[in-house]
Amino acid sequence: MPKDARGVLSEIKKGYISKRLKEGLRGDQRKLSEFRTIRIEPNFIPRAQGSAFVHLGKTKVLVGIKVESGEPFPDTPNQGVLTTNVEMLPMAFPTFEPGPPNEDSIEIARVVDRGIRESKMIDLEKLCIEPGKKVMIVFVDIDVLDYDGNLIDACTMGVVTALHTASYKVDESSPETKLPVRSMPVSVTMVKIGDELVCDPDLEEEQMSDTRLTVTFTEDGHVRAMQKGGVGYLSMDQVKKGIDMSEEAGNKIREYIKQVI
Amino acid sequence: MPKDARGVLSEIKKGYISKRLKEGLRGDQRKLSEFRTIRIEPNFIPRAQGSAFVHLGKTKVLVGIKVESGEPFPDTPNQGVLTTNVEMLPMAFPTFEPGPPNEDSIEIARVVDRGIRESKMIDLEKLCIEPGKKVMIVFVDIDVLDYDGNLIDACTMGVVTALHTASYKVDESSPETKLPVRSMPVSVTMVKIGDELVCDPDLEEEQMSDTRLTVTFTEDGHVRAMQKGGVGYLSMDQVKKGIDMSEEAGNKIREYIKQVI
Amino acid sequence: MPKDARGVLSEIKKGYISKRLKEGLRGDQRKLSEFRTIRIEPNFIPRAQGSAFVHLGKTKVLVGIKVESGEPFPDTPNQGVLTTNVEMLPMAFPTFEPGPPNEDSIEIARVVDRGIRESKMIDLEKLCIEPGKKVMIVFVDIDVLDYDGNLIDACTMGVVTALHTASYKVDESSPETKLPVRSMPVSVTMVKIGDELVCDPDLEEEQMSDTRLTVTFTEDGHVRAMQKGGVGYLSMDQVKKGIDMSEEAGNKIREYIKQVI
Amino acid sequence: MGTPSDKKLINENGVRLDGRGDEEIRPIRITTNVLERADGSAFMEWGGNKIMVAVYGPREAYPKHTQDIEKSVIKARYNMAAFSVDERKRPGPDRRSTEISKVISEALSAAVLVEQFPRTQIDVFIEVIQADAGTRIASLTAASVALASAGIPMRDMVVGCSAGKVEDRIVLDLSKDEDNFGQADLPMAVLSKSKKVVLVQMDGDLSKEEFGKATGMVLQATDRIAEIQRKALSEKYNIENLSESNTGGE
Amino acid sequence: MGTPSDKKLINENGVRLDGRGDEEIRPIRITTNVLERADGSAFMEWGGNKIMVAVYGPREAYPKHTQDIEKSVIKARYNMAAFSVDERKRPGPDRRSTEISKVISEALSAAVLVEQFPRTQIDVFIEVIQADAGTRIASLTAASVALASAGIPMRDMVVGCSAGKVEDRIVLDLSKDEDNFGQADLPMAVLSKSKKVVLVQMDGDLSKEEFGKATGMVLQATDRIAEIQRKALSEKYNIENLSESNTGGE
Amino acid sequence: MGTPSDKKLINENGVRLDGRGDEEIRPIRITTNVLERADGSAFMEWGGNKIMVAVYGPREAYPKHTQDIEKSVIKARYNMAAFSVDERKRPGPDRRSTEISKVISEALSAAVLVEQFPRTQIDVFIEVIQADAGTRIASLTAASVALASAGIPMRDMVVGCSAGKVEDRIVLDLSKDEDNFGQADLPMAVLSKSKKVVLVQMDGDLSKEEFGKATGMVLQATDRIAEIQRKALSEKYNIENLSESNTGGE
Repeated sequence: MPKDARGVLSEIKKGYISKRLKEGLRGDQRKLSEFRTIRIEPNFIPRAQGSAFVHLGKTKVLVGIKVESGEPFPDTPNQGVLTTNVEMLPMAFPTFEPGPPNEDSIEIARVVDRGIRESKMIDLEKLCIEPGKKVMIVFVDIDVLDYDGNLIDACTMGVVTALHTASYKVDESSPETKLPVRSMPVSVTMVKIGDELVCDPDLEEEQMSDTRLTVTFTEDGHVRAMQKGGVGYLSMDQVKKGIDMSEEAGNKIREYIKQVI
Repeated sequence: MPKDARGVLSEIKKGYISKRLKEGLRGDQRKLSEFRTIRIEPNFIPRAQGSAFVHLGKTKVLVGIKVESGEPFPDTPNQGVLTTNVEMLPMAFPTFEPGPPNEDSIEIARVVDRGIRESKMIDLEKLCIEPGKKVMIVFVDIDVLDYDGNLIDACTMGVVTALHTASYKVDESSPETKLPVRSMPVSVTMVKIGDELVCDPDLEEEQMSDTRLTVTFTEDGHVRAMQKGGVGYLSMDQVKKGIDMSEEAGNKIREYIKQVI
Repeated sequence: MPKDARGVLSEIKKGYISKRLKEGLRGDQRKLSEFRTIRIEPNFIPRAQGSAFVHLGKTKVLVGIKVESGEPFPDTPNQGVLTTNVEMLPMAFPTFEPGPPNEDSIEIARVVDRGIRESKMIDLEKLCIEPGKKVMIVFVDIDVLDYDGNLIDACTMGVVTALHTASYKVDESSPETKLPVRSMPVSVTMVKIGDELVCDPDLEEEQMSDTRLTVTFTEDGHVRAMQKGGVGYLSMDQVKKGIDMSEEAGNKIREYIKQVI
Repeated sequence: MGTPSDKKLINENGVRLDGRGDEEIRPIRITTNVLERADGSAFMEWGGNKIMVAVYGPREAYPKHTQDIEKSVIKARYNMAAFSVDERKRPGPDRRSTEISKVISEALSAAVLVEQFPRTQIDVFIEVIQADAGTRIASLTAASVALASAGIPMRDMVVGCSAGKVEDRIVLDLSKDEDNFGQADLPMAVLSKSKKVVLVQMDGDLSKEEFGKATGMVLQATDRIAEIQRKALSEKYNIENLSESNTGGE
Repeated sequence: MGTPSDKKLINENGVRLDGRGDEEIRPIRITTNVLERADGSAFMEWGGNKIMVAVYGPREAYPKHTQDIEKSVIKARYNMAAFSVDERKRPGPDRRSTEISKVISEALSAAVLVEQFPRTQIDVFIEVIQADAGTRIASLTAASVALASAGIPMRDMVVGCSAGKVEDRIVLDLSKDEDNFGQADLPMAVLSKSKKVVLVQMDGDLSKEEFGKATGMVLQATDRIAEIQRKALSEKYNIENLSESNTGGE
Repeated sequence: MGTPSDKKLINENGVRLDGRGDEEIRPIRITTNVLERADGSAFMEWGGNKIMVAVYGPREAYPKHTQDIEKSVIKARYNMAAFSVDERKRPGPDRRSTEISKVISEALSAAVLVEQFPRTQIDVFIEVIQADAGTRIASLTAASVALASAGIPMRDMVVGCSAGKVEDRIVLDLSKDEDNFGQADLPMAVLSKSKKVVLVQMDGDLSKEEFGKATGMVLQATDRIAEIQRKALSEKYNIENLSESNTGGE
């Protein structure tokens, strides 16, 4: 949860949420591992090489992919480049401010990027045009339009959808090619409230919690990225339970994405 | 008018200026379409490739032109480049602050640039040395030294004078060449006070007004650029009247510039 | 002395220091031209091409040298490049702040750089690989870790030691070469307290003074760089006396450096 | 205007390349209250333009020295998404967006009853999601709807359109090619009822007669566009709207 | 994790390139109170890593809007010296160091009794002088010592280690080559006694079983490293220590 | 100093390239009160240097934490116009101008009766319009005149000159070529009457004897330059002055 969105919750509300959780019930009747309604619209921006508009509950993010030619990094001359940027637009929340990415949006971008990258989702070697000289650069840009919690998962599912539907041209005269993708990572984020982990926290749940855990799985059941956030802690058992929960919840998300792409 | 120069005027003075205007008289006896005394000194900076020191009433701006070789923009490989920058130096007004250009100086620079550019004043194709590789870049830099209103017109007349007197070398060993100019745009800026438009507002008149209109004409009587500024509005009739006034006033300025170059 | 370290000294302490100085004694019993204990550890960072950890009394600075290939400046196509940067780390003093170099660290870096550069210490022409295209760039980076006065001299002696012990490779496959150095400049900084100049001021002495003088000598007894700092003044006689003092003190430092390299 | 070129903008039948008549504007669709957090919002599609606008305020102006003791300060921020244009745009403001933010802020200030909220600011955040010529006018027109949807009192709506010159013909609402290769572009916005001009910019080459013709065409068009604004404000938002508009896009 | 490559990380005898056993960590040395000005400090060598940490505070939080009325705010700043890595690094924060500063700040916040110092901040300045894989965990482990040496009350020490996967084997404390060319990296830090997890990040490819094995190995290692922390805090700093450690380096 | 080179700086008759004697300074012209808004101003031509200086203050120091409760803070800002040098300079401060601003601020602080205006700042804005070697000394000398023209009480004027070494000769007031290709440059400024040194910098190669000779020459020159300062302050500004000086320039 971005820092400046903290502490908005009243004590009364906190008590109510806490009490309900002990009964296994969340504010909106969801089960602990249940996500809010997901709706993803691919190709929302026809002019981009790939795109997706994600509604995760009331959270809304927009992912756009641009694929352009450029130079490879010196230490990976045979590979294309992936770069991920998150803009927490000031329109998304009353206290978000314009300006360069702050530590919150940098962390989100890096966790999302890590999940995509470590899943070897994009076959970067296929994006090499001329070794050491010219490769394709995949720019993943994410606009956060409306903030009601769990940006990491909203962004990841948007990026995965957009990449799966993306195609590009090496230059004006080249034929259009599908972006070479080969896996479907899904991230699942949980927060700890009391001693319980709940998946896909909304803003209120994020405000209730001081500990966050994100796990990114690929379809082979392997963990590809993890990130604990927040000033609290988790027991080792909770971490492992979190991994189990995230695998289960993630598989459902993956099924949904497969339907829309 | 730069924002931070607003509101300095006393109500008494405002009333006085307003009353006189209704009688068709401005504070300094000027007619509504009349400019203050203009004095332009070309070649003030011999080391620059072109330059002009402009006195417009008590407003003073200094224009310097540097012409250097560089790369063209990818979409115009056969054309030289024109770039315009305005520095509202902190010496020019008590509330001007050092730092990168703010929205006021950016607007001024862009309106001045648009007038020059849309008048096709510089034959940019003649500034191409090697298509796609090497062209001449015309750097127009403007120092605002002393601010007493109407920076747009002071800057435009300085740039036009400096460009008309500029010459450059492609490199050290090349012969000196006149910059290829082919028109003489002039901008005229008016502000609305009450229901009247007055040309070449001084600082007090800018402080009286919340609506500004700039029209840039070439000698063929065509409009090349326009910009309305300020939080007020104009009737369509006022816009058209402004165009007529600006053509008349602009022709006089053009005559003056022809004398000094 | 960095500005924000000013005025921390109590009036009582100031009076005491002043009184002792009139008796020719400094707070720590040093003579006016005497430096604090110097300890320099070369090669503190094996991964850098040259390095030195300097303890000057309680002041600690760490110098690291990186030598990388790059392009020469257009006006010196046959010469390598020397660049010097000082980071006054926030760990070094309670009021130092993170961020880009401020005017204090810029001044220190430039005075240190000037002493090295004007002493022709590095034979920059030997660092030219391919004229106009490829030269070696010597990056001198200095971390100020702990601040107790006289950063200029601590930095200079660290840079001189690090450069004298540095070696580099043109590229991965090249043999390791000693950096071509040919002189041993030493800077000596003094501050004026009352009417006396004292060498190697500690923090308290810097806080007592409003005038600083730095002189950089090479072993041939020639002055290579000077810098007066602070809002106070010096008589011409004091300047000359300062030059004499600095030559004497500097020779001792040079002897020490010769021992450690 | 762009570079002179041999690009044909009128086809052999004397019609604009996208088949529109000279006074025909591209399809416009506006949906209100599409965002949860904002006090008001609007999603605008105008031709291929897709623009999201959110309004927050009136709220205390910050930093304090920006407060106006007599009125609310309108702070519009026009921003282009990195993926909104053909070549990826580096995030953050540039000189063009700074100027556009300024002229939009000024145009809206003339419409809002700013005197009612001294010492406050009203933030108008504009995100251009896909750009297709005429974004500043589309943004301003959408911003006016978003302000109204936030319940902010206005003396009048702001509505705009651009005219231009293409192969010596005056036409309305330039397409991307017409903007890039045409002879003049004249974006203008007025107060909906009184037709007072709150934004006008021009670049290119227009005789005074052509200017008169172009502005006349814009004024007529604003009546049609104002009707679309009114309709958007009278519809209740429902999530399918946004969805349909998207799938129907392009 | 880095690029897949043919780089061998296990030699013909089935041993890691630097000769370490799978559960063997590199030599660690910690010296406290090495700086004059800081309220507490620690110099850490861990393999080829050299890291200086200074602590200032608790002191009034600044700027004021960052104050928390209920507790002290831990502000760790992880910074790499320009000369700390193979290719010279431009000074100043980048995205990687911003993220690391954040996770270190959060991990330390779980250990310090922040409730005792409302409205204050505790600055933890970390300077990586030489980087050799595992700097974030080494920094965090050293920072915990520096906080203790500053006399700041803590519920427990923070201690960490990383595990990873190299040629399909789970090993502790990746070396630079293992980090660059291995299959997974799992840095983790816990509260020393309770083993509560305060930092965990992972990238690469681990099955759930591998994850279990890796975290088990880390937990064991933290006991050994915690012992080194305790020893460092019980020694009185003497200037020769730092010197020896340096001359003994590499 | 610049690169060693074969560039001849003394001609066959043993004279400097611009014909000046070793102790001859370039023509100096100072005009006061040339700006309308500033509290004081001066326009200085020194050889090919053209420098505008404006003074504002004393005014309340801002931001507040920069206030000195005992005195006024002098904030000089030395800035080079983009067109002032051979190759266009990017606008904004760089490391060189930051250092020069600092030493000029300090030199002026020694002259102004800063104790009379606690908690205030005095801004000295310096714009180098055309640069031709020796700009820092010319700026400082002009700034002193601008301060006096603003009526700011001073214990003494600041006046400076530079000396240098060219083909092993000590000469005054280096030209651009002498600065670029000479052996040493020694800019120095003193309080006009007391000859106290308020600025001295040096780079190049000087023996102690050469240093003594150079500073002696500078001290003598400052008397002549101080006379020009006094004359400028006694003349009433009239607009023709500036004009003449310009048309007469170069």
